[in-house]
Order: sequence, then structure tokens, then C-alpha cells
Amino acid sequence: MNSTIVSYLSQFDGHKKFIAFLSEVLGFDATALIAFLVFLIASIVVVKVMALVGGMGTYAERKISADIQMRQGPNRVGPFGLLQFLADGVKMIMKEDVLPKNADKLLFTIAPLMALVGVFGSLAVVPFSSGFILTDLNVGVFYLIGVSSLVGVAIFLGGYSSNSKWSMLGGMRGASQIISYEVPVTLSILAIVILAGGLSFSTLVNAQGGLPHQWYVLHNPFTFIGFFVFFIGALAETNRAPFDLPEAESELVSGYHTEYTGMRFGFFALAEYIEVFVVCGVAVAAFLGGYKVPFDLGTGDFLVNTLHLPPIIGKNIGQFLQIGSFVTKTLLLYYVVIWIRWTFPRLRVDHLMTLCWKYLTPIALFNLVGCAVWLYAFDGHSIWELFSQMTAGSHGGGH
Amino acid sequence: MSSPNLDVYMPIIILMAIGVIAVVGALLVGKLIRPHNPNALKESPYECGEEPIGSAWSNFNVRFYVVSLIFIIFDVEGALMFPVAAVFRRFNEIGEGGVLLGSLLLFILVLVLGIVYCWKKGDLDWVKSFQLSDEQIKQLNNVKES
Amino acid sequence: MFDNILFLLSASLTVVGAFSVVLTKNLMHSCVYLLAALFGMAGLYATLGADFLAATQLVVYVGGVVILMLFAVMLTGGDQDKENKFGITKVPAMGNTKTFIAGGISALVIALVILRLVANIAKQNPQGDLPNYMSTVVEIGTKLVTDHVLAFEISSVLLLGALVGAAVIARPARGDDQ
Amino acid sequence: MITLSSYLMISLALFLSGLVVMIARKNIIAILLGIELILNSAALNFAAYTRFVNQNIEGHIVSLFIIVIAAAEAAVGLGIVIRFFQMRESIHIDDAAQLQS
Repeated sequence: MNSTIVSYLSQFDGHKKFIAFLSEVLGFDATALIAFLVFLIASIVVVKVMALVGGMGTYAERKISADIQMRQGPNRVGPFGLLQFLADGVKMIMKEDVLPKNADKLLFTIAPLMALVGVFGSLAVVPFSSGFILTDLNVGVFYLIGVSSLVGVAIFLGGYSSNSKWSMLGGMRGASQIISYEVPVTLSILAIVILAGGLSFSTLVNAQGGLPHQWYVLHNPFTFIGFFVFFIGALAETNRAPFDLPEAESELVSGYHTEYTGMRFGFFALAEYIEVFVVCGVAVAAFLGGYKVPFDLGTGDFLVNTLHLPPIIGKNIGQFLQIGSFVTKTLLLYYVVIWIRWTFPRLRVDHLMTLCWKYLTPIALFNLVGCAVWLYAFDGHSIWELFSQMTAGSHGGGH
Repeated sequence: MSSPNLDVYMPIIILMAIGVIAVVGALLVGKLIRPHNPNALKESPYECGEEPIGSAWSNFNVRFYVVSLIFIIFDVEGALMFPVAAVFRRFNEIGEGGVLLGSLLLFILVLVLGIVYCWKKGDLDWVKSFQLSDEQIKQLNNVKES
Repeated sequence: MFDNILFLLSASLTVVGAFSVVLTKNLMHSCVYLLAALFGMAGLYATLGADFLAATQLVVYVGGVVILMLFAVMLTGGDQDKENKFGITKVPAMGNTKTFIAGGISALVIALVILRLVANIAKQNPQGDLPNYMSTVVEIGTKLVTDHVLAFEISSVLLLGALVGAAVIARPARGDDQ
Repeated sequence: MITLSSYLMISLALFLSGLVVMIARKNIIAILLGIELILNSAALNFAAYTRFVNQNIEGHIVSLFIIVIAAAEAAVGLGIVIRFFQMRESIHIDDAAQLQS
């Protein structure tokens, strides 16, 4: 059944004792209250970290682009310009909030809200570790696809409500691009779901191992192609270059947020950066082994057995190793995303649609069929297991 | 366990509430400290310094609709395929994978027929009307020469 | 406790969204209120233990149908009350008092009939409990390829028909573009 | 206390809203919005009865197919609307009364 961060905590004695103590003091069953508090604290932690990731994302974007273009990048605020994003945030709040005269005021206000709600909603199922996953829904991946499509609606409404021609063009382009690229992304995830046999993120991750040859990306040739299809589709879904047509500076001024100023623009930008993190996290969880640590260090059994640590400490150290593994892989992908942005030129809009419908979607369908047939033909063994069986078999035959 | 345990949806509600509170709170806090002196020029939509003509809410090309149409069909087929994909492994383990593979492949085949039709009819081309045939180009050249 | 909160939130979002669809005069706004109502429906499915249906509701409606509706509104010229090319004056496209009175009366009649039917159910007040599913996804998947495999396959044919039909209908006639 | 009747009441509210939208509005797209509301109320009924009365997952499957059919209906319906707009430059339902003499 669904496991959450609360069900992870409730296996420790201290948690139970605390609940019993609190129930005695308050005079009613405190389990629900504690669950709420744990969820609230964990959610706030996740949101704070994600806001930091979003803020540092803008900083990293500038530093890496500066590095690629042999410039200095931001270096005034704080050491190495690290506090630049705080300065940007203060600037955003201080900026005047301009509401265009002919704008649709209701939609203009709720569009950034919808983008942020969609992205925050998708954070709930990102698997940081086997214990620290806010909620491991049975329909995790599917839910994430659904709730993150709110961002597409938000971009369309943002473009529509400004009543500016640039915004409208950007919004239409953005919505059609996001929905188009959702098709190859969904089909690639479907291929992984077939192999893993479940929709929840823990199923996806637990079907993989810690070492690269146990990851789904190297499971068989179809998933290898599928990873790149997913990654390209995810780039396009988050409006990152080379697919940033909805906000193409050279043709559409600033796309769907041309008329947005100050904090409202800031929310769109924050939503975009967090969404990049989320899709990188999904790519890591589905294809790159997720939170798995090599040699099963993540479960903590190794530490308990060799170093004779108490089980509770071993387990928690294992959790931190898992979080480290997940975050490291995700940030590496994040770096690749930024790297791609500053390396490739932007696509033309007809090339964009051709790429999606005539290349990625047929390839993704082919991968889906291939994975289904692979599972049926080889009982879900990866290509490495087949190789090792073959070599073992030939040795056996030789003797 | 009698009724479904709904606590798993709690983080989603909390996170969405945090999103709403963040937006509303930042806008309200910002209201206290940011300047507010609008004028007619500032409030007009940005059109590179030109006077805006007419409303932006006008008709768009129908190809946007065709794209979203193909998308929604794929979306729904994905929604139907997800539970089947999720049980494929279980069926395969008890030796019934062949039946499931057959029905899944049939389903995908019908889906592929749809996209092949749209491909042949040119619904997937973004700039259909601008691609001239060789004959039309020849005609154009003739016009130029004469 | 949380069950009730989730139910109240989703129910109020659904009902308020649905009523706003009725009351607003702006087509674009009513699409957005419909989005709110459908989002609330996903929450209601979640309270019913139908997690897969909730996710499907999100994927198909929030990501698909509503975007399709918004695109259709844009393709037909936004939400302005356009006169048609014959210049005939008619009821405004979003309805006037007369049409709303007609709609209200018919709704009242049907509501009375349905309430009369529902009254029996409210008296019985069935209190079934859900069996302990592994997850509804597995149950639905198993049913889809065993008992309901025909419906599963035929739905793909239905969707193929919808795709081809809608593409043929919506495609601009030859020469329209040039 | 959440009972079956509360879900039925929400379903009724959705149905009545859809009905009023369908009768009162003269914009074809708005009428399609009403149809979506009515289909959703039907799907909610199936899911609610599954939960409270017969504990049979078939209700969920019927709801799933309702969602599928609603999506297909919306696709075809909006296609017709767009074609109609291209021909008549209007999406007023009274302009579609050609057969009515």
C-alpha cells in the first residue's frame, strides 16, 4: 500500500513513544496530529530546498553560461556572487506590479498561481530516498504527469490574459508545445512502467540497482533510446532551450510573460526552475537508478553488520546516502540541461513539431512495443543478465 | 482496513496550500513596499513602441487545434494503457503474458493507424500551405521569366 | 479528520466551480471554472479510494480536455459576442434572463424528481466498506485485460474514429489556407 | 459524516449546473462545457456506488470509460464547432438551425 514519510518514521520506537506521550498529555489520539505536523514540516523543508534550488538555478545558469562564454558571471553579491539570487528576489518584490489595462484581471492573477500549484503538487511524489518521499502514491508517475500539465494551462492563460499579441503567440505556442511533447514523455514512461510492473515511484526505483548496469537506461536497447526521448521531451515540456519557443527573446520579446512584472514574473520563473528539477528527478528515478546507492549501502544493513552501529543509526545514515545519491544524479542532469541551453541554437517552430510528431513519438511507440516484447521474451532480464547467463552457460557447456 | 487511508494525500494538499499562500502572501507583502504609480503608457500592452492596434484575442490557425486533438487521443490511450502496463509483469510471471501482449499490441496498432492517417494527410506538418510542389515552383519560375 | 477536510475542500471546489460555470458571463472564465470543478472531482475520486480514477481525471481533463476547450475558444475568436455575417440580432451567446429562467425551471423540476428518488437511498444510508485492495491500478488493469478486454480494444477503435473524424472535420478545406 | 447521499448531492449539483448551462447558453462551446459537467456527475455516481454499495471495481472501469468517451466527444464536438465557425463565422447555436426551416 501507499507508504509515506510518516510510515517510515513510525517504525522507530521514539516516534511511538512520543505519540503515546503526547496522546496522554492532550487527552486524545495524537497520531493524526503528529502525521499532519510531520507532513507540514517535511513539506516546508522540501519547498524551502526547492526554492533554494530554484534560486541557485538562476545563479548556476548565469555562472555556467559565463563559463561557457568565457565571461565572469555574477561575482559582486556575496562570495563568488552566491547571494545573487537573494538580491534578485528582493528586486522582484520591490518592483512595481503593472496590470495591463486591457488584461483579463482574474486570469492574469491566477495564472502564476496555477503554475506554482502545479509544480508544488508534483513535488509531493518526488522520491528523495526510500524513507523521505513525501507520499508514495500507487499512481505516482501518472499523478505527476497529470498535475504537471497544470503548468501548460497556466502558460496558456498567462499568455491569453495579458491581451498582448506577443504574449498570446507565446501562450499558444507554449501550450501546443507542452501538450505535444507530453506524448513521447508519457510513452517513454509507459515503457518503464511495463518493465517495472507498477506506477509508484518506489516500484520504479526498487526494480533497479545501485550500479549503472542495473539501471533501466542500460537495461535493454529500447530503454536506452527511451531515456533520450524522455530527456528531449522533458526539456521541451519545461520550455528549456533549445525548445524555449514560448519565450523566444529574438522573435516574441519575452513570450507568454511579456506583460508580467515583479513577483508575478518571479513565480513563473521559479515554477520553471523547480519543474526542471522535478523532471530531472523523474528521469533519475525512472532511468538512472533513483536513490539506489551502490552495494546496497542505502539500506544501512552493511553499516550495521560491519561497523556494529545500532540499527537505527545505520538506517538513517543509509537514508542520507540515498538522498545524496538521488540529489547528485539530479543535479548532474540539471547541469546537463543548462549546458544544453547554452550550446544549442533554438529550433524553428515547424522543426519543433516535426521533431515531436515525426521522430520522437514513433520512436517512443517503437520503444514501448520493444519493451513489451522484451519483457515477454526474456522474462524481464536485462541485457547484462542475459550476457552473464550466456557466458555461464557456455562455460558449463565447455566443461 | 475498512475505509481507504487518505492520509497519503495530505502532503499534496499541504504543498498546494503552501503554493497558494506563497503567491498571495508575496503579492500582499509586496504591496506594502513596492511603488505604485501607473500611467496610461505603462498599462498599455508592449508592442515595441508602436500603438497597439486591436485586441490580441483574435482567431488562430486551426493547426493548433489539430495538434491538441491528436494529443488528447494519445493522452486517453495512455490513460487506458497505464493500468494494463502495470499488470503486465504480474501476468508474465504467472505465464499469461502472451494474451496481454497480444491485446496491448492490438491496442497500439490501432493507435498507430490513427497517427499514420494523420501523417499521410499532412496534419502533422506545421507549415503545410507553404510547401510548394515542384510543379508550382516551376510555374512560379515561368511567371518570373515572362 | 483529514478525510473530512479533503472531502470538504474537493466538494466545495467542485460545486463552486460548477455554479460559477453557470453564472459567469465570460466564456474563457467559465472554461477556467470548469477546470476548477474537474480538479475538485479528482479530489472527490481520491476520497472514494479511486486513486487511479483521480489521476486519470487529472491527466485527461486538466491536461487534455480543458486545453482543447481553451484552444477552441481561441480558434473561434475569443469570447466576444460576435454578430454572425447575416447581422441577425439574437439572444447573446452566453444567454439572457429568459433563457436562464427556462434553464432554472427545468433544473428545478428535474431536481425535485431526482431528490424524490434519492430520498430512499438517504433513508437506507448504506455503509459499505472497501475491501483491502492492493491498489486499484492492479485491479483495474486485471479487469481491463480479462473481463473487459473487448471494451478495452473497442475503445481504441472509438478513439481512432474520433481522431480521424475530428481531423477530417476540422481540417481546412483544400485551398482555404492559401 | 460522509455518506453516499453527500456524493449524490454533489453529483446532482454538477448535473443541474450542466443542465442549466446547456439550456441557458447559446454558445456551442459553452454547451459542450455543460455536457462535460453532466458526464462527470455520472462518473462520480459510479465511483460513489462502488465505494458505498457493492465494493466492485467494475464501477471504476465504467467511470474510466466515461472519461474516455467524454474526451472523444469533446474532440469531435469541438472539431464540429471549429468547422462550423469556419463556414458561418459564428458559434451561436441559433445559426445552426438550418434544418429547422
